Amino acid sequence: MKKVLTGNFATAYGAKAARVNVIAAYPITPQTTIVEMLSEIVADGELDASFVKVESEHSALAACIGAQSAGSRTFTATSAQGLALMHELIHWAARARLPIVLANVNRAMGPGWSIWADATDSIAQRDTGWMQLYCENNQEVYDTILMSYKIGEHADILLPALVNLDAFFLSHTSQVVDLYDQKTIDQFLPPYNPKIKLDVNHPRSFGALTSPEHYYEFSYKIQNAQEKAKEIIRKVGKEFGEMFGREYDLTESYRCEDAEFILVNYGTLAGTVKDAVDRMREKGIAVGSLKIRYFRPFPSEEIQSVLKNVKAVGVIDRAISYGHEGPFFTEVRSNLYGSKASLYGFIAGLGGRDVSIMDIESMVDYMKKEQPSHLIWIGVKK
Amino acid sequence: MARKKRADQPIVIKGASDTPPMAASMGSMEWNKTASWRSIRPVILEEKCKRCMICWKFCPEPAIFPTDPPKIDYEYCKGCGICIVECPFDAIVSEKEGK
Amino acid sequence: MSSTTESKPKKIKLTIPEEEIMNPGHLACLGCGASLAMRYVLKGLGKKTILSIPACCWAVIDGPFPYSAAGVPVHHCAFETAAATACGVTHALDQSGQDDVTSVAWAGDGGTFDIGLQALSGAAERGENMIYIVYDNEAYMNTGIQRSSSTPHGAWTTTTPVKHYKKGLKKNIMEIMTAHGIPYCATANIGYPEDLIKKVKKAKETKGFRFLHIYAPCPTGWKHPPDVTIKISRLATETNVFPLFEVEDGIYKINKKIKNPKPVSEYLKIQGRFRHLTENVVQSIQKEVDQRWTRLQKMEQAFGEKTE
Amino acid sequence: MLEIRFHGRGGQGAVKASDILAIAAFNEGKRVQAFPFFGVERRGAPVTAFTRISDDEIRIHSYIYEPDVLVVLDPTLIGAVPLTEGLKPNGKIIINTERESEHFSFPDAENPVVSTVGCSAIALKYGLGSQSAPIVNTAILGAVAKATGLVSIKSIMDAIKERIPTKKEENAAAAKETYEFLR
Repeated sequence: MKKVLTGNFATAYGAKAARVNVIAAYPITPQTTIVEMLSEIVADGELDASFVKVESEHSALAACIGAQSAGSRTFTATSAQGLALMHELIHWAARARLPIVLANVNRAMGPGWSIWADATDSIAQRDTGWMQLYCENNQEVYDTILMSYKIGEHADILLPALVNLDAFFLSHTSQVVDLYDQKTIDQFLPPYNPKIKLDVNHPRSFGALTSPEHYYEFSYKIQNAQEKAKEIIRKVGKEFGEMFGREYDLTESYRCEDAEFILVNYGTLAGTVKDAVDRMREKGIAVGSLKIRYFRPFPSEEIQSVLKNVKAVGVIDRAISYGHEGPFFTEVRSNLYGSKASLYGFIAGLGGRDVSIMDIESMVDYMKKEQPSHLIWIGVKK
Repeated sequence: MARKKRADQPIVIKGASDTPPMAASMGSMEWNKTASWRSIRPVILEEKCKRCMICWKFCPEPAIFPTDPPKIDYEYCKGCGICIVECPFDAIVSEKEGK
Repeated sequence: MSSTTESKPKKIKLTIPEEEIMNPGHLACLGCGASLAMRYVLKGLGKKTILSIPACCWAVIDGPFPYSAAGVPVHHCAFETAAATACGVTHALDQSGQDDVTSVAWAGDGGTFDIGLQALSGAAERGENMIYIVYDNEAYMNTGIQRSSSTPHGAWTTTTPVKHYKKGLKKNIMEIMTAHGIPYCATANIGYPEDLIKKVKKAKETKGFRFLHIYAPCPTGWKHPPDVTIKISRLATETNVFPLFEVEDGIYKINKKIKNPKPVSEYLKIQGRFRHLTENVVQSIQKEVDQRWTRLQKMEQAFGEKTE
Repeated sequence: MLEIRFHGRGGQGAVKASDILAIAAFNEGKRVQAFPFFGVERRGAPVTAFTRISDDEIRIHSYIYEPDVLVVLDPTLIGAVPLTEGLKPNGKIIINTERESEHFSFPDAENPVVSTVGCSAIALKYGLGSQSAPIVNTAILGAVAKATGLVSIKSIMDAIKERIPTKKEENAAAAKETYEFLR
């Protein structure tokens, strides 16, 4: 059934469709309407779940960790400051190998107070062991939440997923979303049934003091799971396509086959870049777009195969690693080591600054005229 | 009282292949014979003991069996001496270990 | 030692449940009050219990991976999350229909009075169906004896060294928790195991958020010989330093009224952490103890069970 | 793709109007996108909202810089905000006002087609809002349907009933009346 939904409502419907058992969340702009909608869905009995209205984001994720450890499928959602407050438990959830799904509305960090789009909040969670991905539109948000449970709960993966959607550009933007039949969803995503959990019939401790003799192997296993996740993401993305008609992968390339210039991007910028690509193609410029869905695990193979023979690659980051450059740019460059492509790192749209088609055209213009550079600020007022 | 057979050996984990995904325990601490912590050894004087079981009640390990007479589990007794102090009948005495 | 079964004399009556759930081999220091507290609490709760334990001595006492001494499922959780984690466990139990299993947060005073207070208050206010137990050894013992807001006036710790011993009062956690209007709130002391277990059982039978404040000496941190742990525990109640009382649906009840309370100095003098105190300070501590005791009695008079 | 920009004041329901227009077009089989100007909405402060309508998938996630249609819920905004900025040549402007369209001139815009309708009075007639703050967001959508031909009045009325929680019929009737008012 198709509905016009904001990204936040698509998120809530995604959690509902995944039949989560326990939701623990705390309101924060611009995530708030997710928790409002879920409260309604639970209160109306449309979803048989416990909604724990905790007193902080920290407790939100802690409650999810407790519930998931005891065998529940859990969901939470937050944004920026809330995600930062969760940080300690972000690590915890991954090391405890709990396939929690967290929807993060990408928002800039204060001060000054900002409620607008910026991916620096989620990038800061890079090294936690979570799968981390960015959505382009509301349909993808809904689909991704469903797939994230399936991928995370796979016996070889057991990792949580941070599903990111841009503040306002998705959270508060209404778009058409195809909501699927629950019976088919249930076939795709069976109930969560972990092999080991808190169980009075099999008393175990979880997360005990771990000496250097063992900690290292746990870290090794998380990395293995991340590597393996690439394969499972592709597999589940295909299966999803077969069942629901929309296929997903770690990346998505658009008009890249014969492109001289490729713009690498993520989040809602992907859509705008595609429109810009079409416009530039009409003018005879051979441009393509490579959208990166997964930041972790990072799709090295795809990056290499799509980009290695291109004349110039520009990476658009709506985030910055201060003292260095755009975080996606760093990743792309390291994966293109030895390639002859000229590399350009663009910073754009921080703190919700709009990135227009004209801005994107100006990037390709820059790549045509200027020497490669790792840090080019688009639209900064100097 | 019925006691299950206690683990004598620590669990051996070879490496990643037999490590669970997360730090989930695989056995109790009973392999850890804390007798080695002991510098004094409580000894129950059977003739003085009135079987009140206060020693058993206050043992933090627990390393005293509530039998007739109560019996100290010297594999685990750390020698804290609570039983010696708490015995109302002075029926537990302290001996130096390793003499 | 042999694993044989020995006969128990028929005439002997045990005053607390015989079944041991906690296993020996654990890593508590000699004479540890916290290990006794766990032993008693599990006797009261039984095996159908899931513990959420944040950073505290028990994070170590239970044993390192791949071991666990508790004998029930233990969920080690982040320092400030005992209440939130246990509340998550509660909801999962609820969702899977396991209503005979008790979810318990088991935290030290640091994780309760200090860093975990927000999550504790939140869970209490929401009325989560769980038991929160603080075993109180009055400082951060696991990190090596630093003051917490539970450290009493006069005490030495490594962050309140002798000349700068703790000056303020111990935070009154029971008043904070009773102010939440929760159905059951009680103090207990490892020196009185029968009373302690009775309260644990009462908490288990009560629905909603329940709070137990258990006094648990630390020989290492309090600088006393390990063999006097129980003696000190009893003195704490006999001097009114740690009165035993419970608040059930707002009704106060003092469980042990000491006819002639011993002077606080008797309690202080056997602990190295108070050794430096001058007579003047001891007197002011006595005054504070008396004031709190009077206040508690007045609470009982005002909000106790009506006798007529 | 057609791009519509709504201008109103906080409390008048411009954001809701952009949403309802999108729903109406969606119900006619179009692809749509609706979003507010991302800010902190405060009663009385100028508010902007956007609707995109297309036969193809809408991929862009950026503000509307060159709208085809402007919808002005409050005539006092004219001159107060750069209303016609980027308006396409021959773009349409629909204004809630009792005055005739000849009364308005937009020197910055190229051949704008201006339509006016007194939505406030119509809204009040149907009990929508108060004398000092009539709620005109639903009423003006009838005029938008007529002036632009983007969607049918029936779709507008259905979308209003779908999206407005109370006084569904009154809101729909107000839209119908502005639709019929415009020629």
